[in-house]
Amino acid sequence: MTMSIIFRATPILIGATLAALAARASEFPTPLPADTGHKVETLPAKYPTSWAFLNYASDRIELRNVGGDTRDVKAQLQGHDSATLLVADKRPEIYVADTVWSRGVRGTRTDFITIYDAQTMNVADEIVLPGGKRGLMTAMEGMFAFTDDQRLALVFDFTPASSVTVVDLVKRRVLGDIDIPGCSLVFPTGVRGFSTLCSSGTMLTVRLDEKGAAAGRSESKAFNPLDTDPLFTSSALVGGVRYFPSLHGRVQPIDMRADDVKVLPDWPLVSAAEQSARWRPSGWQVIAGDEKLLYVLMQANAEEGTHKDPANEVWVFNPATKARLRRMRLVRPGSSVALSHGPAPLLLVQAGDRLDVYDPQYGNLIRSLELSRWNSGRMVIEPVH
Amino acid sequence: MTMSIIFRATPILIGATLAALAARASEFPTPLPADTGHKVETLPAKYPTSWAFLNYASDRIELRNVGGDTRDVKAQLQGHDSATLLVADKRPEIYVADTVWSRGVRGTRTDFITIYDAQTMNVADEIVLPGGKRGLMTAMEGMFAFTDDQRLALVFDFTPASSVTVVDLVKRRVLGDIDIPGCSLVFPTGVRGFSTLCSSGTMLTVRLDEKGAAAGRSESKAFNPLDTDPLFTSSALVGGVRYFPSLHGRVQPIDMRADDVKVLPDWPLVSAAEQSARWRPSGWQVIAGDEKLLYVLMQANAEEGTHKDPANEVWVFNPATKARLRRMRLVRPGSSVALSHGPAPLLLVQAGDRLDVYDPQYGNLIRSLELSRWNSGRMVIEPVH
Amino acid sequence: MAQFDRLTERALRGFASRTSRRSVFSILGGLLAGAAALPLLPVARGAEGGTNSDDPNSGLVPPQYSGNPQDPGDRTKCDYWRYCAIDGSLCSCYGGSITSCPPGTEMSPITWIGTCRNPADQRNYIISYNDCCGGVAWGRCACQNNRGDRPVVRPQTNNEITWCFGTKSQSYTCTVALILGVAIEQK
Amino acid sequence: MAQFDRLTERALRGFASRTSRRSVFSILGGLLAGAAALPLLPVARGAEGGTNSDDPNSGLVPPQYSGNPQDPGDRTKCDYWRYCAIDGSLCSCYGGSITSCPPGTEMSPITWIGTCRNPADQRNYIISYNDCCGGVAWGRCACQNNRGDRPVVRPQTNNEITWCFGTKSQSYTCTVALILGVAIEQK
Repeated sequence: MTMSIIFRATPILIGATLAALAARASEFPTPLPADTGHKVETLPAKYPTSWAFLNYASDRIELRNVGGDTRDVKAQLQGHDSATLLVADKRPEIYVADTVWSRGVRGTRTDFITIYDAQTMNVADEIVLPGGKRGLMTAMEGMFAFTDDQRLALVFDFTPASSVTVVDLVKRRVLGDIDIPGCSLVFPTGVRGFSTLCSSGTMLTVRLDEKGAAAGRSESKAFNPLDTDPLFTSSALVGGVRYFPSLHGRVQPIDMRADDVKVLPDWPLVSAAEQSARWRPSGWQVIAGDEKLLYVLMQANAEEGTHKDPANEVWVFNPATKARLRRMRLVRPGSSVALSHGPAPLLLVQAGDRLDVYDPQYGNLIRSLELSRWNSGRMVIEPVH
Repeated sequence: MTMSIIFRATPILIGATLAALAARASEFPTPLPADTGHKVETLPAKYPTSWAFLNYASDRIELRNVGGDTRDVKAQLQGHDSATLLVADKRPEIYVADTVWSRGVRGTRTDFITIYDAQTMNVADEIVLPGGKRGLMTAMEGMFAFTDDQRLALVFDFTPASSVTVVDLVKRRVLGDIDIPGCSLVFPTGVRGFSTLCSSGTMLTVRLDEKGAAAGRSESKAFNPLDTDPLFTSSALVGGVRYFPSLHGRVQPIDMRADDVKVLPDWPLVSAAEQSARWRPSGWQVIAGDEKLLYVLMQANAEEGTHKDPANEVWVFNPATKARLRRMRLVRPGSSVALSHGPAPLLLVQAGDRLDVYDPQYGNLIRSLELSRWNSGRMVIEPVH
Repeated sequence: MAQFDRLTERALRGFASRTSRRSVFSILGGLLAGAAALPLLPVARGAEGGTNSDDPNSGLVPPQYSGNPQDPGDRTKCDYWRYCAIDGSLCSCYGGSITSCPPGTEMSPITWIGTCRNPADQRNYIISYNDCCGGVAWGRCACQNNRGDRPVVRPQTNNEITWCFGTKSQSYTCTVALILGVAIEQK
Repeated sequence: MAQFDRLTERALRGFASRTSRRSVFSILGGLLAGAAALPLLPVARGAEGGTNSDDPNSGLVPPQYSGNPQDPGDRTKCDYWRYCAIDGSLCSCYGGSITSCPPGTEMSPITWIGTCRNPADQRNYIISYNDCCGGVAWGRCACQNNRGDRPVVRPQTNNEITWCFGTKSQSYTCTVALILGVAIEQK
């Protein structure tokens, strides 16, 4: 009966096969066992610092091992529109701020924060954000931020009126929103507060009370010359000071540790000679920092409109001495840069469809990971703490 | 003031430019006018028969001009999961059966039919399908069908229990569902009814009453030898008779005109010689028809597992005489085939990332359209009537 | 809801729930008796498999080997022997494995099956292709092999269906390939 | 809801609603006075534009020319002069045109603007980049040019924002490029 079916199925091949069987059967007397205990993978409670979240702006997020030659994908999180990520280290939770419509590209809009269990990647909960006002743009730093030691999250809203929605991540509910007219993006300030960059060239700082309401506001002097040499909104935090590079190659430090920010003196990343060779910061996530140093994506022969083009080099600065320590030539032009955390940091550079991993000390390429194609070509790299 | 801003912006370039200005200004004394009356495009009430809907199984649908060398894209419709299309010619409406979840890949499931206005492509209405039971699979013929002169639509459900949801497209509401245990897909039968292919090798036919309820059932004799030479579920309708090719190269005609189907004698598409050369139908949408003839995608040296691989030739048959009229060599292997309607039909063949347009008479390639990449690589072509 | 088709139920539920070799034989016997014969395929398809091997979303994932000479091949590649009848994305490329779903997804208890030949021991194994559901699917490691695939009229051997049933979400993510047992005794 | 930022409102609403050359000058003047100077760019970026010209989704769409020698270039290509500050997909590839949205979408009345140089008449034109919203976006004819783009701190000259406001859906589809007027009088 069985054989007759075989013959019906594929008559020609049988003869040959039966011969082959005789030949090989002896090598493996017992068949492979049935697979039992098939399951769903889970992740360690504490991720290795050699892992990084890759936010493919803005519809998918990938957790990837960048520290081993296995280069393996650990997990994916779904994004829909301008999805942005916060990874807690106080709680085993991951937060994704996102926007959907009930019928895909149309229907009822819902802005929401998904809370993922960091070990199972299952959805633990979600927090719906009111008003349909979450800012929709290519995923970038400043759209979604922690404050108050990760108890609160801040969501940048843009309608195009600007505001910030304050969310309690522990109680998992929205506390309210705060208008920031003419200002954009949110950066944590002090113990419980945030600062935002204003179109008047100033920084507005808002101190929050326990309930997440505005307890005080202060606006800095103007320091951001939007007409002549505006700051990128990408920044690096070193020792509580946030460093914003400018389109033409200055860096603007701002001390964010106190309730009011301190705008520190800016300094040049480029010498006069380098300036005339038009060396400028360039890319998407253009600057990164470790405990001590700044790493800036730099491009020669820059001109109007090239400020988001991939960069050829990474320049390493010591902000304490304002000295450049070294220049690193990239094996291929890169758009986003980050440093992994932990004892032996790695320099991560997104270069088109590849993520190149360099030694930040010696600048040699350690490994290169192939990425999936995506439309924006923009990425935000968030190494695991 | 204005000039000073220019200089601040890009000092270097000005000199050169002002010179250029002098040089060219004379040629075009008046500047281009401002664009007024910017608008949203609309489509003609009656589409030209040289247009075709391309269903990129299963998340997007494109309306494309295949009959002109402009090859232009006319419109897109969004799909999400296993989206399938019906284009009415009784009403200026387009119907897409689709499934979404409230949070993209998770959350509350909604099966629904979107009704588009054919001229504006705006959403005229939607009909939500109950039970979350719509069959989810690579888009194929038989998942979504008209009956009763386009008054009713039939949606194939699979949970994996099989049923059919009956929808009134004019009143825009669901009328009910009908179980079809062990059977799959829906094909219109008679004036108001449908047939479905059963795992016992038979065809079950259900006649519907005015209200869309089952008014009668009849099951044909077994004609579909699933163990030895099953029929593809892709078919072509010629003169009210539906032709299903089989994996090994027969064709099974079924007369669908009456309330009960007539299973007509099958006949071979391949000669004995061709059979031993293993010429077989192969592809996704493997067969097409015009008023008189059948066009079948064929592949040589076929073997177990190659039945969905791209085919090298299109064979043209006259079902009346069961004679093959000609063989057409494809410039590149094709997976889906269709014929445009109207006076001078075109043979459309999806071949990987291209849609090749042939003259069905002489087999010459008229033009080739580049398609967008998509994951399934499967396409259902639905030329405009 | 529509009543459950008996044959389909026995085939699907049966294959999904049991995994010992012996029981596979009995299921197989039952199916043969029930005239729903599985295609028994002497030769695995081999390298000419994956039609989407040049898929732009495939990404570069490291090779994954069993280490067991009796189970050869890279489980992230479409030509791995167990994938002879798969149509979908390989979970091995998404943080899952040949037998496990990626984090945050759910394995469907209901499945479709194929029969693949192990090139090492020349045995035919019945493979259960379980879909993982509710996660992100973007076509990485897309793989379309159709050995033993049959039209949807016989659902349990069709690989076009999204086999996400009894899961919270029916949205497809990727597919694993579990050995249920040997299809035919060799003697 | 949060109160409307005055400057932004004047810039966005102003540019969106008015289209005559004369009024553009007055708006421009107003903005300059308001210290929100538009970058006025003497030279259009030209062919080195579209960083995504090898985008796999670009598809093959026919070239679209104005037929007017004073408005040269293929409107389906990223290096067409009006696209000097665009970041998005070109509506010309989706059933729209340089000035119209594809069927089934909605044009946002609020927009961002750039200044591009017309290589034919050497004039600088203020271009309104209106997003079309609520349709299917899959990256065909993706185009990223950033001449005149500035960080989001000055929204009206930033091309990363989804400019779908006052539309039924805020889901981005593609972008058109309308001439609002000439940026500077040449004499």
